[in-house]
Amino acid sequence: MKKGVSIILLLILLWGVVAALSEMPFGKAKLEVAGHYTDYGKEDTGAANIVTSVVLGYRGFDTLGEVTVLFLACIGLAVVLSTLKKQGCGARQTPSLILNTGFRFLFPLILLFGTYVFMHGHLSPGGGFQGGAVIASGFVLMYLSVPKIKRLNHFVSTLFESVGGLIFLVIGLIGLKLGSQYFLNNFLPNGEFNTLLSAGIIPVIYIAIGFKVGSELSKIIDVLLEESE
Amino acid sequence: MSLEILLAIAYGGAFLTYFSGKISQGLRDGAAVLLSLGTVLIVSSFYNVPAASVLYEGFLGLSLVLRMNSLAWFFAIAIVSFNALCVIYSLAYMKDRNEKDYYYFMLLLINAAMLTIVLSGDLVTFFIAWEIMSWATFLLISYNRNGALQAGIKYIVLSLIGSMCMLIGILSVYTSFNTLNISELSGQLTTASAGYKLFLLIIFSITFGIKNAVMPLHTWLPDAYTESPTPFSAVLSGMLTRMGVYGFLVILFGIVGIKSVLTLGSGFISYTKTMAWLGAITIVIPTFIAMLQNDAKKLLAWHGIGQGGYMILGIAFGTSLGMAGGIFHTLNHAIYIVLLFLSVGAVEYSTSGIRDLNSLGGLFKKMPIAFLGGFLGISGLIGVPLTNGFVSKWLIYKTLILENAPFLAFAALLGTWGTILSVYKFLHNLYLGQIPEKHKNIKKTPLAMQVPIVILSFAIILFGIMPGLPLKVINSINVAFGFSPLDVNLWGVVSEAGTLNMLNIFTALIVFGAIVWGIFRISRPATLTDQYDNYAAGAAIPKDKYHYTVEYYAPFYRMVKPFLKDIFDLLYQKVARANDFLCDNIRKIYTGYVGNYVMYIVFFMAFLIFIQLKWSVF
Amino acid sequence: MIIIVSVLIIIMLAAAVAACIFKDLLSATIASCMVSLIAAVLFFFLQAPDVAMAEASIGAALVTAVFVIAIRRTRRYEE
Amino acid sequence: MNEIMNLNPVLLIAVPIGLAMLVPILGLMSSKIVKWVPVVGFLFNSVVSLAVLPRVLNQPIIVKIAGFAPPFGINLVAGPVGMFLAALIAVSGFLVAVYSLDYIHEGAAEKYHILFLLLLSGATGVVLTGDIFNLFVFFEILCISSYALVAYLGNRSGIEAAVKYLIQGAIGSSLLLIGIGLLYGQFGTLNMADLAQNITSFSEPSVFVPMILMVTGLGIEAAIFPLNAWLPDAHSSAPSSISAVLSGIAIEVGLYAVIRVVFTICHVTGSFFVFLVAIAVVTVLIGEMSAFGQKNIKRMLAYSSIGQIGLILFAFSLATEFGVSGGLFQMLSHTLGKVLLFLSAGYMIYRTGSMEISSFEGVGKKMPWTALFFTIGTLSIIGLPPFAGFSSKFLIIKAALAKGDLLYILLMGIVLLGTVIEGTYFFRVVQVIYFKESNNKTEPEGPPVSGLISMSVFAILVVLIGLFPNAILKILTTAASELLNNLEYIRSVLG
Repeated sequence: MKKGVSIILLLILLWGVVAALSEMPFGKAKLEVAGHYTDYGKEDTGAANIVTSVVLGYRGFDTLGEVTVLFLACIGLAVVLSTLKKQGCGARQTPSLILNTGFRFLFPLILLFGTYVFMHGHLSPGGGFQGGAVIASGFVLMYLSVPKIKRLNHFVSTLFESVGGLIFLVIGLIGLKLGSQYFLNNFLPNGEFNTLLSAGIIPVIYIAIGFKVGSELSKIIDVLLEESE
Repeated sequence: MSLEILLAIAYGGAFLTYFSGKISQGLRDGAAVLLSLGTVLIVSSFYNVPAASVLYEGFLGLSLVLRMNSLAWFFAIAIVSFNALCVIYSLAYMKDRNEKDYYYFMLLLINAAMLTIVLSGDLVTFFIAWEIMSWATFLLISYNRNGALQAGIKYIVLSLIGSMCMLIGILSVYTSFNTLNISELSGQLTTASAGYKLFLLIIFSITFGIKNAVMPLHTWLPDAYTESPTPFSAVLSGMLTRMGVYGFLVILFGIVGIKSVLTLGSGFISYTKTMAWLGAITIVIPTFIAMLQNDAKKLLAWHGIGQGGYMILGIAFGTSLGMAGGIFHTLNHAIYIVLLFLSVGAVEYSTSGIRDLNSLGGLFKKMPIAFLGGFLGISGLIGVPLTNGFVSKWLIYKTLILENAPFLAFAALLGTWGTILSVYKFLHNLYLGQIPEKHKNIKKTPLAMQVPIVILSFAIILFGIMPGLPLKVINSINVAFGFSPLDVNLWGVVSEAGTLNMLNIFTALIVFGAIVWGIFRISRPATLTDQYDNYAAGAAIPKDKYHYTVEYYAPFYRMVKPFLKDIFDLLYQKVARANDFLCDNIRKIYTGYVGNYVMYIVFFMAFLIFIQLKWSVF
Repeated sequence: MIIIVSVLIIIMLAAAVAACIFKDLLSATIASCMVSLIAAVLFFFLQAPDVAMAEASIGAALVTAVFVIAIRRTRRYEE
Repeated sequence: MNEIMNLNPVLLIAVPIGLAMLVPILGLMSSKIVKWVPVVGFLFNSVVSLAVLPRVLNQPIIVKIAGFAPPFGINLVAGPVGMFLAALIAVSGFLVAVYSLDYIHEGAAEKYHILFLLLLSGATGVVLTGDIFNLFVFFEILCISSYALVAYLGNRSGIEAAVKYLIQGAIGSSLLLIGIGLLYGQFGTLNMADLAQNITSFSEPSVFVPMILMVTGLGIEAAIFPLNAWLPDAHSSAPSSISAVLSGIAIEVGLYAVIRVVFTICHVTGSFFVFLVAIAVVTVLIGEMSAFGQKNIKRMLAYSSIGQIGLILFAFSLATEFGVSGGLFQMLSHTLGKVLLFLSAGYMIYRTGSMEISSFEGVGKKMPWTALFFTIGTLSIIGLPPFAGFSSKFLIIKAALAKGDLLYILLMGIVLLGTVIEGTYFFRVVQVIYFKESNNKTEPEGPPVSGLISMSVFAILVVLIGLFPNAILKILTTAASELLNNLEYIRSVLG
């Protein structure tokens, strides 16, 4: 009975979504804003990667919000977990030699790759979020493969996390003061197109975000693991 | 002296009293008395001085206006005088109670709010003051704890229903006529359709009917009167309840206009007829219920309801005689009911809180002043000639006769008979007969209690012999409402239905009294016998049980009790229980199971999407 | 090209269904990891490398890790 | 002063977020200063928003983030509605932050302050933004921080409530996102004004379905009737200061978003409003009736918030200028009143150690001020003069009657019946507080100074606004015309 009703309700929803989608202009150049981004993105922001020009240029404010959401998730998780009673769980298997050795070899490379991704966010696919996530996945690997868990340095991770966010904001606020009174305004010169030092504030912000996201995501894993010790 | 200053003193006085109580008790008592006497003086200085002023320009786009005219003055002077008497009385009565700062604060706040109601020149001010009065009254009814809590809730629920109705009424007037000024409205409403007028009248009648305890809406009153501190019961019964009458006067005569009211409907369906009959029912049933009561205050409370019926009956016909009767009865009722409450309060004070009629008696010698109050009070309540109640009842009866309403007149008469029976029980069980052993050494009545009782007793006689004093003012109210003036002199009224001249009656009664007195002188003097000096077949008499104030009217009780259930109260209790049940079950839609909640969400969307895609309703 | 994409989509759907059906939560997690991974590949095919990168690192790696840790703290099998 | 008036409204969002991010660093240095950060942040916000508010009444300030013109970049629209709500959020946030100084003394206080800052900056973002996706982002900030804060006390019921809230909130967010996605796919723009310009008729399935998805998603946070099941649990398990903010601000921000979608973006007309009115009336009744039998004070207040939200929605759904300004006024008075109630209940609960109403016997004597503040809040929420709630209820009823339709008059009668029920249970609590003696003769102990200050400011505001509603009314009338007249909105944003 209950299942039947649910299925009917979901089918109605599906009907609605299909009805809405049926009038959607797929593959037509009706998307005015997107067209503007592809046409003028380079001039407006100086970033070679158009996705980046949208993420940090046109919609930088959203990115600030998303960074905050991540920050929030990390804090919220810590709040919830810090109040829960610690409970034991299954014994930890010692990681195999292969995993351990592989980790030693891969870990610096992963970090390096992550750094590359967020440093070149304005030039090639990727950016602060992706780079940070890659770095964090390196830390996940570390947790998996090191026999005795090394704890993340609380001080350093907090510092990265906060300073990363603050740099983003302060750059935004500097834009408000300098130039033409716009928050997150690109007050640095765009430089030569398609080089590392171009696109004004974008690489700076991406570096900050990269550090922030990397440390935050690692911290989430760390907090989760800490509680399960 | 402007009206704003008067209100500032009234409201400021309440706060001042409260804060001075934090400094010293004596200061607070002094402040309360002086401020309430001060307001009496100020209000009395407005006699025949019409005034109007704008209190607040542009409150939500409206002007809050105050005005003083004869109607307002009449009610205002009554309010502040009774308040002052009750404050003086409280000095002694409330002496040993806690939280007196709070008590005086609320008492004066309610007084100020009532004053604002009668002074308000527009309906918003009226409503605001009405609401302040309602919640402050609630807070003071609850003062006695225990049973008072239930009474308070009952009061505030009905009060809230009333004020919501009034709010709808007021705002519908506002949206239709774009003004809420009473004097401006009076001209405009004549053009409105009959249905609209009826709607307005009904919705306002609910409000004022609740406040004036007209029969099906009376249920809050007995509990509230009984459970409040007695001086406040006096205020409550004296003028606060009669704000309902004031409201009726304003809406019937001030706003809608009596000419249009009289045209609404015909026969029994007509508005005025219905109102009059409700008034008659309100007279008869509560008066007989009152007879069954053994709690002195509850007995008075039921009479409070019953007497309200006379006022409604008086004003329902919209003749100048009836108006005069209704308004005058409002004042008279206030005088004697306040007096009665105060004398019950004196008994209560002396016997440390006993007001059960079965266990009192014979207090006449111990508390002569209280007896005087009680005696004159019930005389007024019955309407004995030479007391004020007689005059107003006479006016109302005359109105009924002139209007050719024999059944209503009979109902009113029936009410009077019931009143006689029940208040005699009241007087007898408190003051007459023999005094029970345990009350032999009771506290004396303090001076602060005696003074108000004496003043009010005097007023009963004064207005009984010289009804022209208040009737003059009432006459000017009549004129202001557009009625033909009555021919009033100091001793009475001359009207087409006959002349009332209290001087003649006074003389006749004096002569008659002299004869009766003479006969009593000649006959053998009565001898007093001790309560226990009687033959009981040698058995020991249980002292408290064998007392002839116990079970007064017992055979009569058995006869009428089955017919005199307060069915409305039972009905309301049922409604309240049903509401409790419903509320408890409504809450169960929040099952606590998150799957259901998600289902609600999906259902909401699916419903909307379905009806739109299927039928395009939006 | 279209064949590869179709096969990937079929595998992805199968993995998604499996993630719902499995009573063993660990297997379900791995299945959902597979969904993310294939989604990442598909994004790449759809010329969205940025999204693909994010999906791969977050969806496939980090979320899976979080789930696995969470399962370790609770029960492995659904009732 | 002029300096402040010309400050950019984006600071209202950026500064609290920045402070929140600063908190961990400050926490490393000293744990004492952390609790002052929200106070400073919202003091700044209050000053700025109140100073900017008069300026936006004539002409809304359009803030272009990063200097890109509206349809392309993100913009904030600091119009009368947005600034009014932002000011409300800032002022209440400031006072609640002051209250929290001493109230929050256990648990991870540092994280509490971060979450509190972010909760309210998310709320500010929602009310100020002019971009639908940006709204979603800030909405997420608001929601996620409230999930965490509900679980803050760490007891079982708190965690359970938070999980329930999380599940429903997450569903809401995804629905919102789907709705936004559908609209974006349809019209290729995310700017609210641009969307409003492109949408010609809301009843087409292609607009209607996304609208319903968005309204449902936002409605979950706004606690509209069938979507509000998370609310009683969540609001009663959070710390009282958070319950205050959630009840007083978060749900109203959700309702604002619903209204923005309905009025400005989709420009709904006609019979859909009848549906909304009906839903509102049901919300009022369900909320008030559920609150009626409650023994737990916080649950009672939470249910009463549902009723109040119903009343606000009722006012908005009248879709007239009177109605909308009445609804905004009701938002104001509900925020002030409900926050005051939760804050005073917070210390009563703390001192008596129980959330049961019956345990408050004798509180009136032991904590006279707190009890007084509670009573003032009660009277205002019920809508009795001379408190703030009266003016708003007055305006709403006036608006409903001005509709001149019997249906609306009847529905309003039902709403007023809800008010009577509300009055009954609130007055019962007042009686328990004042007129029942407790057996427990402990020494009277009031709240600390910080709590007293913040509560008394709320109480004073309630009384002042009740006495002088006109100053507010002027702002609200402009705000109402902004909400109702979406052509004006489009013009002022897109130029």
